[in-house]
Amino acid sequence: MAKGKEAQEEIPAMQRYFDNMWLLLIVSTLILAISYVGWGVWEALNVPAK
Amino acid sequence: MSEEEKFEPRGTLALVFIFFTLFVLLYILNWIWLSGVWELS
Amino acid sequence: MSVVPPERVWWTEKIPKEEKTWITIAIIWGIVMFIMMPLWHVVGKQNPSTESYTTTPAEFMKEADAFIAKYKVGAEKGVAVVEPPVGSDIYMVAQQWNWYPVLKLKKGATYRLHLSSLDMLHGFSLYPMSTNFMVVPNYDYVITITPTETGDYHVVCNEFCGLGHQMMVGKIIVE
Amino acid sequence: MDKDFRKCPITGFKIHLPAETLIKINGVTAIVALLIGGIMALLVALTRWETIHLLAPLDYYMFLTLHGWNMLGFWIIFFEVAILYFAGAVMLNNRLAAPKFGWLAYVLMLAGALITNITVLTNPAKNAIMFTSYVPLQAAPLYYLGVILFAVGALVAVLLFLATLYIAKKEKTYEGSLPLVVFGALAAAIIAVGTLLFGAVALAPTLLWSLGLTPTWDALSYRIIFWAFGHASQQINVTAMIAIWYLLAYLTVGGTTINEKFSRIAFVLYILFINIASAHHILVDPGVTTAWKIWNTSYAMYAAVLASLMHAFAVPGAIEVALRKKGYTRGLFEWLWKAPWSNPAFSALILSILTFGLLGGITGVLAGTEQLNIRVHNTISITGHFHGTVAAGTTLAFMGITYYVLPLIFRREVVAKTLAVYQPWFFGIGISMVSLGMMAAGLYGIPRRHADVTGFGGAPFAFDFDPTGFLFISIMGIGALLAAIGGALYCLIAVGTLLKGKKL
Repeated sequence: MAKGKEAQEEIPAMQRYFDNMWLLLIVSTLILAISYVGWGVWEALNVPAK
Repeated sequence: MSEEEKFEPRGTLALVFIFFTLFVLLYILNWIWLSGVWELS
Repeated sequence: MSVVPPERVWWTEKIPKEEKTWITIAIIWGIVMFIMMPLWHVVGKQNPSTESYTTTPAEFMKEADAFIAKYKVGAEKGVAVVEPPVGSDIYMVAQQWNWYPVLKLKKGATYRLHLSSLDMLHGFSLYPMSTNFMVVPNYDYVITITPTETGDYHVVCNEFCGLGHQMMVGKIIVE
Repeated sequence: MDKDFRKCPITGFKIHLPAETLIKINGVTAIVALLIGGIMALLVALTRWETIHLLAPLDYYMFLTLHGWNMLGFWIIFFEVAILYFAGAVMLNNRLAAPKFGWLAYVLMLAGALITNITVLTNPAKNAIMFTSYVPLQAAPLYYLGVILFAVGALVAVLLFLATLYIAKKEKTYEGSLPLVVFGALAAAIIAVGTLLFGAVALAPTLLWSLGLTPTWDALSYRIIFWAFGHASQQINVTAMIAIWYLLAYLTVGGTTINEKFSRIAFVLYILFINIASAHHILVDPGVTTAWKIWNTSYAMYAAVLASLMHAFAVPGAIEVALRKKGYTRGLFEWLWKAPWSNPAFSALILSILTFGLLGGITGVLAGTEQLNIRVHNTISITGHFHGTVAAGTTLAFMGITYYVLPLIFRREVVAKTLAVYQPWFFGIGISMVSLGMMAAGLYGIPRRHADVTGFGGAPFAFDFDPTGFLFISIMGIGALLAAIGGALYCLIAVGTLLKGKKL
């Protein structure tokens, strides 16, 4: 479906990131692991004693 | 109306606005309901 | 088409004006909702407490029993009724399957309510206006409360805590 | 053409036969789980409907535990595995990377599902600890083993899907970027990897603990890690459902997203931010700070809500533009009135969008706001919220796609076409009443997971809830009956088609 002119056009960087499933997989899992699980469990384990 | 405008999703835009209005109303209503409980901090 | 690969370069496609309008509204709405939460901590009077301490069931029970012995004014249905002074630290203990003691509070007075469990997770749910907090064993959760209406209130357990879960009801009296 | 493939005469897709067999077996197992979970749903609903109050507490907790697992776990995830194989193999004219691993995944998941059901049914007093399985409640080791086997099986299936995408790119079965629907399925799979990993982190130690090998562990940390599995697994459902929305918009009216970039950005926002919203469950807990709560429950400043709002525009927009191009251009809504309502897949799609957005989506954002959560946490409102998202939204979307899977993959003509036209309406209206009834009842303080909200098992401080709450509970009960009819019709039509449908 590509038009003649577009065929030579370079693929934009963002599109290449979107097409990279391993990159998406790693970033997604890291955000969950750090922002939610890591930060949350760290706080739960550092509750002060009275 | 131009030929192109005929195929624009104007109906969908109207529908999502109705949805959005409901969303905002319920959001405000919930804060009002919250104000009725004991003071907590 | 959604079921075949898109054009070779799709990132540079222009987003039509209906979608732009919608996305702008959605972003603004997201920011408004985000700001509401910190804002309510400043202007609002109903915020979940974050004051909590580690404890143990034995330690918490000891503190609660001392509290009950000190301020006990009677008993209702076999459960101690406690009338603590205004502004003091008050305790409510959750265990399979009851809440104790019965608290007698003053309208408009502020108390520091200590919540913890001696066994499972429990859910503190105040009826009638549905105010809910989690009660977690080994954590002393301190919530600063100010009752705003007089009356008899009930505390239901709303986290499944074993087969007698449905029998777990406590009471708070506000005068 | 290779002997392992057939060409679909309708869509032109090259279908990998081992993949097709796996799609069929996972799909059929999903429907069996739906049937079992559905019977349990009816028993549970008739107990909560106080005018009937069918079951004694022990039976209620047993069926509630299994209703949760069979619906949220087994029905949805078996169906999603079928979708992943369809997206990765069929839609890319590709082979499934390693069908043997597909069978391994299936056997593990099936064994897990059976073990979980059997352990709870045979010893409910010990093992009916609910879907959440919160420590320090302790079940027998086999219960945790069942759950872990299921999760590991699902993880194998997801990795097989990723491997299948990898070989599709390597063997050049498609050019450039993935088709949007496959990209949506990929988003669901990516979300599933993190989810299932944390499922293992939460539940594997509980297995060791129930075997007596380790001491009990922190109830709060368990809650935090469990919800990285418990709620994030529902985000897999949301994302898979939206991929199915795009597929159904194409199959029913030929609709396609108005802008690829717009829809893909929305999927990537899901991939990045939707999972951290699991913090919605920890808003009224001790031990975590306001900053953690606000940042995570806002999905990083509502980025994932933005994504849902974008899809909520893109999918109906796709349908509208397609129908306008068919000539329904008068006014704002001619396309809507003249849409193919007699196609059950189309009505299921529209009902899915409406129920997910209006019932599940809005209430999810409300209940997930730090302060607003104080009023509804663990009340039956929360149950109402996820009966709007997953029981209504996801289930309706999966029901809709079934009407295409039956002829295209099972190659059978759908039986009882007239009944099929009404099926999504019965289910959709019924489950909406369930959802709305629960949400309203919860505002009166009626708790979820409670066997006796009228008598409290004779507790000394028993009291009466506001009767208005019970009015809404009755609406839930009537809705549950309607939804049960819709669900039973769906199972009947699907099974009837498999057994009696004309071969295509």
